[in-house]
Amino acid sequence: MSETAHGHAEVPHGSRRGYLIGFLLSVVLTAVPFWLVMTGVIGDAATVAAIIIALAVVQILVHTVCFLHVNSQSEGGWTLLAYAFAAVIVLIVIAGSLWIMYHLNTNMMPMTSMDGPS
Amino acid sequence: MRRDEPVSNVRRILALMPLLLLAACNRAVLDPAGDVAVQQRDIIYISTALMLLIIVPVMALIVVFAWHYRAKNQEATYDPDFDHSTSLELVIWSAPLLIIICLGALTWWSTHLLDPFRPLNRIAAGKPIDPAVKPLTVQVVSLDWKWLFIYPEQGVATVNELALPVDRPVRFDLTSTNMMNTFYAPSLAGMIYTMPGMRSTLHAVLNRPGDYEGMSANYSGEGFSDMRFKLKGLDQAGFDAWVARVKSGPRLDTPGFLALAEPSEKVPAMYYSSVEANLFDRIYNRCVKPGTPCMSAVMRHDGEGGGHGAPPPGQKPEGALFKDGAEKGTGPNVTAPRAPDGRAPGSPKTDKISFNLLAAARSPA
Amino acid sequence: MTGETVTSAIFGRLTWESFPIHEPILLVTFAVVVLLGLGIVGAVTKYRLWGWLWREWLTSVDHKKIGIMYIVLGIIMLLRGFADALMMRAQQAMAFGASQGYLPAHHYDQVFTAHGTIMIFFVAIPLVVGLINFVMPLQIGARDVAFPFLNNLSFWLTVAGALLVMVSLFVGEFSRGGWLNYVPVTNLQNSPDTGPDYYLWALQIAGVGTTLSAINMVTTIIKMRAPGMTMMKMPVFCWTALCSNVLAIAIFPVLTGAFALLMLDRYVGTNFFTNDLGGNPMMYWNLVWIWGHPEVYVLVLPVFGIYSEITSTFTGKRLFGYSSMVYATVVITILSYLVWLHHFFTMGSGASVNSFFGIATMVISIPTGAKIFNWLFTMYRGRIRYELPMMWVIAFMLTFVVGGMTGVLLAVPPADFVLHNSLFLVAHFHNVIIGGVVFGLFAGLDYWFPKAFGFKLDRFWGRIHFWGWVIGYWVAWTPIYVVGLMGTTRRVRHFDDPSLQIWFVLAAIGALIILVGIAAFVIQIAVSIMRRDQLRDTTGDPWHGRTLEWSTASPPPAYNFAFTPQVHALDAWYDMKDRGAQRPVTGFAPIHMPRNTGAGVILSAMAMVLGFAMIWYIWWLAAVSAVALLVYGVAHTFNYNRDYYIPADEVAEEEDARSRLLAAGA
Amino acid sequence: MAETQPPAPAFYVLDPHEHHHEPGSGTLLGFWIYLMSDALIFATLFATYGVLSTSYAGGPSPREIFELPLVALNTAILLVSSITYGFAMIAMQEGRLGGTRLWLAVTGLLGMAFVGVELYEFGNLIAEGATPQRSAFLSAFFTLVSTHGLHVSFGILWIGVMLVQLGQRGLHAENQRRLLCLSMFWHFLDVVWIGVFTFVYLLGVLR
Ligand code: HEA
Ligand code: HEA
Ligand code: CUA
Ligand SMILES: [Cu+2]
Repeated sequence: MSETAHGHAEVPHGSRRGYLIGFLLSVVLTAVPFWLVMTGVIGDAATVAAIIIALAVVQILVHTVCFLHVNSQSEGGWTLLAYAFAAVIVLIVIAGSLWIMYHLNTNMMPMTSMDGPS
Repeated sequence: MRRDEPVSNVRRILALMPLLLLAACNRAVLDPAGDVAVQQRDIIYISTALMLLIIVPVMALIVVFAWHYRAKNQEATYDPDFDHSTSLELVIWSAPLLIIICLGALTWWSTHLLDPFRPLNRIAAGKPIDPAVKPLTVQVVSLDWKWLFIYPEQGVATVNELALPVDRPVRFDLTSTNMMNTFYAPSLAGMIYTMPGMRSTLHAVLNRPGDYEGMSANYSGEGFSDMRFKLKGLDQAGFDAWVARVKSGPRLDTPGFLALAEPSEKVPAMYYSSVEANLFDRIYNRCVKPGTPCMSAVMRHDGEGGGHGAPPPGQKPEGALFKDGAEKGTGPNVTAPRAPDGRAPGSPKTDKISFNLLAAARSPA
Repeated sequence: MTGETVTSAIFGRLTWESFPIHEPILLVTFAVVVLLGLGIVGAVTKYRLWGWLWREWLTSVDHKKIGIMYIVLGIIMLLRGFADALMMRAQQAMAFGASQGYLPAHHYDQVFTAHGTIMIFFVAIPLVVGLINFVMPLQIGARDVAFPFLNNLSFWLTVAGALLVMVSLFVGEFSRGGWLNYVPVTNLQNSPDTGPDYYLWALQIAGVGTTLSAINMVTTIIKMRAPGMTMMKMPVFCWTALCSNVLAIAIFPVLTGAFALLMLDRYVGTNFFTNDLGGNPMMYWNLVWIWGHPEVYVLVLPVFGIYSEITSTFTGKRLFGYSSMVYATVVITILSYLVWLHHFFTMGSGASVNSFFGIATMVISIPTGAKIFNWLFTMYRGRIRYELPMMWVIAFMLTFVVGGMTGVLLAVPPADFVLHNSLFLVAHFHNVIIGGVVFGLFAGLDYWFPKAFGFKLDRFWGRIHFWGWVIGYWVAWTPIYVVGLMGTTRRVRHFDDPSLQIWFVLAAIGALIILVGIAAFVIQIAVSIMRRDQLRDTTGDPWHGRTLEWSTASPPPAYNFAFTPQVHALDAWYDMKDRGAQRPVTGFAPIHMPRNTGAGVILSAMAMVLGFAMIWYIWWLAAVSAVALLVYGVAHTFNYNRDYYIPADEVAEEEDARSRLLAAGA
Repeated sequence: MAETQPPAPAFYVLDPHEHHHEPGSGTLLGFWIYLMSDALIFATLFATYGVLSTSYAGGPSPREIFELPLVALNTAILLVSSITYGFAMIAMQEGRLGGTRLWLAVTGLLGMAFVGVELYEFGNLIAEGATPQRSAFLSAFFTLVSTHGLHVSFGILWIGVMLVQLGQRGLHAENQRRLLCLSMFWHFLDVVWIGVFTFVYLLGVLR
């Protein structure tokens, strides 16, 4: 731990500019997916889904950098490390559960390939 | 099963003891009567042998070092700065790695080969399957707390007794009415869960005639311990005779099934001469009770985008927060004295047991 | 009619029937507990110790005292857990054929559920957390943990959970759903009783405590290391504590989430894990095992750290392959998060999923193997002193590798298809838990006891304790492996086949041998306390230790170190001794310390009342305690006055006393 | 052993001012780690929602019950509240107590508006019979969204407490630290909401 802890050098700082940039980006990144879904300009649902998921990921990153001030300097990099670790774990929990449950369900639930139409 | 390496220490005997002792007994897992279980047993042997390749030397080294470098032995080298050696580190990481690579390959191959969903490709070592023989289908339902076996081909059903013709491949379709159980006949094949609203599958074959045991391997409440069934391996003639005997029982219809599904324990074997059509499908679609929508229909509806309309199936109790007054019930202490028939008081499940209904179908045997 | 409504509005579903007034065994137990409790209360009152207890212990934010309280909690709960184990062993040794044994299903099912739950959540976790709490800050040269008040709160939340479990013994009943409270057994329609509610509330409250404690420990390790102690100069125990706590932070929220969903099912009537209306019981299994598998490494990693410290101390050598030990720990931490499906291979997820998780599981044996080899080569060319802690290390290594091997066997799906839910599995995990975690905790206890209390534990009784456990373990669990390989399944209270009985009788004898060990342990502590003057250690460094905790007095002063150590090497204290570091004896300054507070006790008591009220459907009490919890919690944040200074002359006095002791000992 | 040892360096930190640990000096990091663990609770809920998201059990489907304009409104409110919290932080950094309190209050009000709209939405759904008890999908939906809503409500309570504490003691170090934690908390809830509106509402309506 660096000895400056008692001052505020380590403290995550935000500048007015940083906040405003983050805000503007977020507005765009929120408006676009809502617009896409509510107007249905793109017919193909899969494409829309891919786009809005991508935009969500970008927006999460924007919030992380501009509002949460995560960067490689704060707390000697531990914040970033914790964030990356948590992101990996979150992904494992969600993707792993979906993967496992998908297989269990397709193997055993009614309305599988062995059972009638669709 | 005999291992002839020199036995270097007590611990190793202890480690091997289970296997050595078992060699003497003729027990299900290590001396099975079904080809699938035999292969699973072999996997146990091969994996254990592979691992002993490293476990035994490690244990020996532990003992040797622990003895040799004891403080009293002033002859032993003392080198307090020996704390790193790249070549040793390499061995340390790579020896287990090698074993795991072999074991991993074995795992990948055997898991796919012995996947319970996969139809058999042989009856026994060296006996490939005859494509003309259709596997015998047995539909298995775990109820609280007994097993129902339906033989669609023969049109009969039994409770707590499963007979199989030897050397004929069997396909089990399994489901459950309420609890999650595990269908397990150690002499036949590995286990598989039975779950409400799910249909699991197990392919197996029995190669040796005889009387075996099966059970639920997954704890499912009060009556679980005695949730066992007899597994009979019969030759074709014996099997036909058995089916004929089963034909002497009553018919299993919807009301009969609903009565059977009520919780009961230690149920003796029961025979049913015939079974209402599609009973198994309705069980696993959770629509045996007249008027309940079947899950497959509901899910098809859902798959098409859902929508209001279908009434909520099932009858679930209300959440506790919405209960007041007498609805809350009481929370008796369980170990209060039991009723003379062995049922726990205040246990709503077991209060409903109707032994009389069950008696009707008791097997004559 | 209305009378009934009024009573149920006041008392929920609590009635006279909820108490075991018909049950002689429980009534006697109850009476004994109450008498013991009254006895203790009476003694404390008589000697006017309440004030002392409250000021010095219950409200203490000193990590050392909290650590000791955790260990006391663990040992008390251990006695309950062991009583349950003996009951099961006796039942299984008796109940063959016509004999039903002495425990009806209703009771037996509660016993194994309570045994597993208590052993994991209220014995193993508190003991591990307690040791980390006591040792880790000393090892990194800190004066306390990062959040001393939170530490106290975490402890009391754990106690609240443990108390709820104990209450279920006498009021109502405990869960019968196995130690993970499996659905559908614990769905509302299958278990409308209080059992699952006791389980859920006890573990939610304790789980919050464990999560907070883990956050606290991780922050402490990151932020409070002594100057010069880089991550790669940190004692291995701290590394394992770090990884274990990181893992705890990564898994406990998932358990909390899963339990919360089950609570919603039971209280609100939602359909997460129900059989109908789209619910999916398999999802509950999935979630609890995301927690459950890493959890066993949460327990075993710090214990690996204990073995590392002990091995290097008693061989008189630096640990072989320090960095490879660290990497192995980190690798195990990450891998353990990728294997949970191996607990339900047989559920039907198919061959590809099964082989992925099977292989991922067995990969863990590579870093674990590396650890075993590192201890082995630490012994190589060492001078091994067989004090009690080192004896445990050897017993551990020999026992654990067998358990590890059976674990890897279970990770091969086709093998698991015949061994899952069998007693072989039960033997596997008792093998790794007893041979790994329990032996390690005893090793740690023998090792650090003199640090905590200033005198060593008695060796004679320690040896009996040791042999009781080691022999007892093998006699008790080898037969269980055997019956498991014969196809005998777990959680069974009655067997048909009389030829199995001999194995269960053997196993029961083994458990009795363990009982001898446990008795010797209790005697060991009593004898040591009585002979404390002979066993006294005045140096603060009775084993010729290598890490910083041995550089301060035993027991350490409240502030741990009068001057924060400056670290230059791994094994910092060994380095200091080696290079003749002099303990400063003048120039003391006031030391900034956190102030004790009763808030942890009070908040936990409120949480416990809330849990009890919810279990018994006493809605008004639940509402009152929830509001009280919130208001008190908020009010607590208005207290800014949370620290004080130990004046310089008090520090000087304490340090001078130590100087005199050292001089007298030299 | 070693004859050629370098001169012994300092083994103790003798100057107490050189290095001392304020209790709680790790607050920000500790709170950050807590947030990571909270993220895992949400991950659990998202995973559950993902698994159960098509289990309508014959009940209503997302397309029938989600009102995107309402969700868009709520998203906008939350987004604006994050920039107003940002302004509060900037005021704090510049040492302006009044500005800090003002922007905090605005943020709190926006938060209340958010919770209000959400309650309105829930009320509508329940009135239509789309209750959490109706299907697994609805159970998962209500639980996920209301867990977020509960967090927001807790944030509002915290803002209220901070307003009082700022009034009592001003912008002293301890309060600044608390405001920083609250800032992380508030923005973290934003991040979670991105997941909610994308995966629950937008993808739900798309399906
Ligand atoms: C402290 C506790 C602990 C520990 C450390 C372990 C360690 C391991 N466990 Fe165990 N396990 C449990 C506690 C533990 N387990 C519990 C409580 C359950 C059951 C819960 C329940 O169902 O109620 C369980 C269940 C369990 C199962 C589920 C079985 C089933 O339900 O059907 C499996 C399957 O893969 C498994 C595997 C392993 C493996 C591979 C390891 C590995 O980590 C072991 C690694 C160690 C070694 C292998 C030994 C040393 C290594 C060497 C000397 C190197 C060379 C060796 C080789 C190359 C093989 N365990
Ligand atoms: C920490 C975990 C732990 C420990 C130590 C033990 C120890 C023992 N356990 Fe068990 N056990 C479990 C965890 C544990 N167990 C779990 C999770 C289950 C599954 C439950 C379920 O099915 O749901 C189970 C189930 C289980 C069964 C049920 C088997 C079945 O399903 O049929 C039985 C049967 O006899 C049994 C027996 C024993 C015995 C005789 C011991 C004895 O060998 C030893 C008794 C131990 C002690 C008395 C003390 C332990 C000491 C310490 C932990 C350290 C102390 C350290 C210090 C003081 C520093 N256990
Ligand atoms: Cu480091 Cu203050
Ligand atoms: Cu596991």
